[in-house]
Amino acid sequence: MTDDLAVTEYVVRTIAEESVAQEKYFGELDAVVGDGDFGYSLARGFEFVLADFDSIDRTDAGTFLSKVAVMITSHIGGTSGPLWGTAFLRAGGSLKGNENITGPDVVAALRAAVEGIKKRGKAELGDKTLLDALVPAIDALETSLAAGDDAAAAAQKFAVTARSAAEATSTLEARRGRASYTGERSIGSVDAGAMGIAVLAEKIAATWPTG
Amino acid sequence: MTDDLAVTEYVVRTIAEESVAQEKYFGELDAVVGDGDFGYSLARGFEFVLADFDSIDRTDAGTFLSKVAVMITSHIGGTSGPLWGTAFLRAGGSLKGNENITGPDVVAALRAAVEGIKKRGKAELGDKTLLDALVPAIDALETSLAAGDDAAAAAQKFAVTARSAAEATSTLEARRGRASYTGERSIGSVDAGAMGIAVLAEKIAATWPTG
Amino acid sequence: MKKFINDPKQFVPEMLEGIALANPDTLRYVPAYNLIHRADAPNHNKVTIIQGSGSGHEPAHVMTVGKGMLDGACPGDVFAAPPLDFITETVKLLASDKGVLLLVNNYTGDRMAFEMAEEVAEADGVNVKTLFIDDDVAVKDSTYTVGRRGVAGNFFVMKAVGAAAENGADLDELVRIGEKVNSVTRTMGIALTACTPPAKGEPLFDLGDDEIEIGVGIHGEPGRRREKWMPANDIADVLLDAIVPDLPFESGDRVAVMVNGLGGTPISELYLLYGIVHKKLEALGISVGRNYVGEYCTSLDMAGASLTLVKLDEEIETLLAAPAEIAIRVF
Amino acid sequence: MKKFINDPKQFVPEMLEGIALANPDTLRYVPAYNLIHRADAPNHNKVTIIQGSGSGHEPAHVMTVGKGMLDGACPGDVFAAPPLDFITETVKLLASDKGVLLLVNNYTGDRMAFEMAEEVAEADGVNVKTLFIDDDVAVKDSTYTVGRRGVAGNFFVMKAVGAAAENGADLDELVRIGEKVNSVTRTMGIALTACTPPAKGEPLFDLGDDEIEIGVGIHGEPGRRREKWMPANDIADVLLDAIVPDLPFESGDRVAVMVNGLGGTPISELYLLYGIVHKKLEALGISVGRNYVGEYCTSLDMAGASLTLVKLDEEIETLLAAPAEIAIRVF
Ligand SMILES: Nc1ncnc2c1ncn2[C@@H]1O[C@H](COP(=O)(O)OP(=O)(O)O)[C@@H](O)[C@H]1O
Ligand SMILES: Nc1ncnc2c1ncn2[C@@H]1O[C@H](COP(=O)(O)OP(=O)(O)O)[C@@H](O)[C@H]1O
Ligand SMILES: [Mg+2]
Ligand SMILES: [Mg+2]
Ligand SMILES: [Mg+2]
Ligand SMILES: [Mg+2]
Repeated sequence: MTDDLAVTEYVVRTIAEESVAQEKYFGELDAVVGDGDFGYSLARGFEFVLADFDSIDRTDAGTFLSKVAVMITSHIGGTSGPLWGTAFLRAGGSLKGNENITGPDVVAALRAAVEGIKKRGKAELGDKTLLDALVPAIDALETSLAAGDDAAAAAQKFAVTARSAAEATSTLEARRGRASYTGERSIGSVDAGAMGIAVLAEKIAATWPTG
Repeated sequence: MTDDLAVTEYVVRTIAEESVAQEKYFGELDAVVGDGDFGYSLARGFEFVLADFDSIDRTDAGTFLSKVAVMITSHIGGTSGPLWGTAFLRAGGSLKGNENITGPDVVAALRAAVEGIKKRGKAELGDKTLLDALVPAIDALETSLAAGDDAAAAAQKFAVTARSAAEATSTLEARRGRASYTGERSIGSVDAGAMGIAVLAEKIAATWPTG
Repeated sequence: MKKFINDPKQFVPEMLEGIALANPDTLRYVPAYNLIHRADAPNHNKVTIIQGSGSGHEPAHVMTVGKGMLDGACPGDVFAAPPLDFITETVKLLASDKGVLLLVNNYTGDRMAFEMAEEVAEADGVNVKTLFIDDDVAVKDSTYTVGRRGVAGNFFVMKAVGAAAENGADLDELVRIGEKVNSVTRTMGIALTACTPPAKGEPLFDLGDDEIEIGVGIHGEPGRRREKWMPANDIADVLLDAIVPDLPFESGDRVAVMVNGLGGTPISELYLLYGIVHKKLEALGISVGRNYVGEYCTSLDMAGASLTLVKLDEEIETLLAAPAEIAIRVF
Repeated sequence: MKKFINDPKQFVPEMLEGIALANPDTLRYVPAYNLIHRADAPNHNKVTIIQGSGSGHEPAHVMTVGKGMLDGACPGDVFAAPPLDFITETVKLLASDKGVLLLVNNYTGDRMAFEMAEEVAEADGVNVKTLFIDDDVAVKDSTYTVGRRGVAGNFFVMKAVGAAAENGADLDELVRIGEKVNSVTRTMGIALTACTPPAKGEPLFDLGDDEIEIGVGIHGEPGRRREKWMPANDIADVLLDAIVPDLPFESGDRVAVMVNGLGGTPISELYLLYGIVHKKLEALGISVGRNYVGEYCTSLDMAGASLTLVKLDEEIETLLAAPAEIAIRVF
């Protein structure tokens, strides 16, 4: 067991617990121009992750994430299953075998996740998806780490940027996902996935284990 | 054409026009513990009577009523079609060939109608049906005529009694018709058919042709 | 009121026209009497079977006209028994040499209209018999009351006599079969919402957001009692507790089960309810020989369902299993 | 929310169990993958046909499993594409030597899950092809957008490839047929009310008492625009004006017409709408070769309807007319 693994476990557990806790809110976000099941899908899927949490292979952080990815694709349906599963899988692949994860490694893993999501969902920045919160947040994380911030501070920057970027999605017209069917009517409300990223990031930052 | 016929025409036309005018109200009365179509049934049926009004056989008042009866049974469905049709048929039969209709003749015709309704509907007084307004109103009419009242005054007595008797049906439990399925829950609201009789009688009395 | 409708007064005729246009080879429509009948009726090798009743219960009965079921249906307006004329003219038009069987759900208006029509038809020399269906256990049955209502269980009577008529059974035999099926059929219904008759334009009664009506009829008449919403498991208990002891249905019995939607409840929920009922019956030692899940006899757009049990014997089961060709294939 | 339901999380499994209990001779249920499959699958003399999609569209697709239609359906939860595992395990279990055809309604989640599953299955050596259905004219189609949705028109693709597979057609032939049917199928839907997903417990969107949503999808996604309620005649115009010019359908064409209920609309209204559409098509010189009126692909309890036209040729018409045996008989 490494420190890296402990942090990874913390992040995954927090994402899972917060997804379950925010089921209703995430569902409401998705109901505005989507079909209202974003919260339900994440919550049901991450319940499985939590139920089996202790038995997940912990060889290293990368392996751990890859196993979580399989649990997600197996148990989360809808658009979120393949997207989030791909993201975890790519991040895990990027870190696999790495026993000494550095700040740039984390950034690289997150960028690998983004590439996976883009490829899987054929989405670009500005299409009003979770990418529009995730990508600027990763940029902020990178800048913060490069500036010498510690992990807790960097996580905080990530969260703050994710929140403002998620809120900014309300001005965008959806071009991917179910919300895109409503065309211009999607303008004026935030993207559920993007706001999901922000809420999860805030929880991660707020309860970051210090010491 | 006799005076009797003119009066009969007046009564039938008033019933028909008022039934059309009260469609919504009669429907609401029936919706409380019935199925809400009492107003619709009467209105649709009497629309046919009004449409063909001028071509109805006017040999005498009895014939006129019998023809109206056939129009009612042909065009009014539900419980009201057979009941009202039978009532008009029996009243017509009672008066047929009578060229000089007296007060007692009218009472006899109405009592014949009541017998028809009772037989057709297997209902008794107190079962919370239109009989509970009609029968006491006929009694009042008979008393009034016997006391020497003129037709307009007798019609007024009929209407007043029909109204109070109809209102009194709210204390009864329905034992016939659709309302009876609700058992005790029918107590507390008036019977739609009984109130229908009262409303029609009031209109007849209020616009009674004087002179 | 939001419906697919033009004018409430044209609701029934326009629906009937749609049925006729959708089934040009097999059905005929006579607008004057709201009549939908088999293109090949009357068929003098079989008894003619006619069912009336009000509209608003579709697919009952206009969409169950066809080989193996009804020869004709002449509904009244929404929830109103047909006027006498509709019935007498329908009988005249469709009467077969082997006679006419009239199937009537036991409601006051329907009873009266069909009894009058039977008299008229007999006077015209038609060999006609009338069979009243009264499967609804929600209503107390005594000589003091109007008796039980005919509800979704009418399907089984229609199906059985329809099949027997196709086999050439005579009128008396059809009456025997119909009465027998009716005597072993029991139904109980529950409404989750009120229905909205087109002519009224608003719900027939007020039902709270968390209330249900137990023992409801198929015309939106209020039922036995109002309760708070409860899970499907408990609803299944309410329905079975009313139905099972009534006949009674007993361990060892083989039954047909119908979970009938009242018009606004999706098929997913009906199958969910069916699964629960099936298992509860099994636990009682009652085996399901045939099942029917879907809409058979509705109350316009009412959300709700009824449960029907039919005690099977070989004769009934064979008749229920016989083929039939109707606009809606529900079995 | 008033539904026949116990626990929202058990809504889909309990419904699937009901289907299985109702069809013990013909269907099997595998709870781990929400899978309903033919009791005789895999049949190595025919290609296996599987359709996924979310739940909440019943009878699509779990109730259309059977001879002549699907070999299996493995839906996700309500309105959610099935997780990857469901599909890969279903393919493993049902794969035939002649291959597997996956039918997918064109939605992002479904596309992704089935594309991933196709990769996995191919890696396992299964001969698998995927066919995307996108019949919804309400959605603008361009490379810039996610493309049209698959809605009620999926029935015709399912039915045609189902019949062809039963006749022994190989996988490539099925893909050809499916693509052809999809290419001549157009659908447009209208919602009168929002639907209530069990897990949400309240309507998915607010629609005023006098408002309707035009161009709605089958997941309660808002549609093209919101308008005031209008008579059925005008609704028929809105639907036809969107569909007819799109293919286009032209005078002299012979079509199949489907008036599909979205779950909360009674069959009476659907036939009323059908009658209007039939006459308007006739007026355009378009003749109706086959018609389908009822519920084929729903949005839970949503009141509303969709209209589908399919341009017929002899090949398609023959395949549509072929027999099929499914839990719900809808054709
Ligand atoms: N093609 C895509 N690429 C990336 N993200 C997407 C895409 N489509 C949808 N999303 C994201 O997924 C979220 C919706 O997830 P979910 O509710 O599970 O999907 P569904 O539409 O299948 O119900 C959206 O808010 C958006 O952030
Ligand atoms: N058996 C009966 N005998 C006499 N009157 C009856 C009987 N049944 C019902 N009625 C009267 O008919 C009225 C309802 O008429 P209507 O709405 O046309 O009947 P339905 O119940 O068929 O909808 C009742 O309010 C009652 O006054
Ligand atoms: Mg969603
Ligand atoms: Mg009534
Ligand atoms: Mg009525
Ligand atoms: Mg979804």
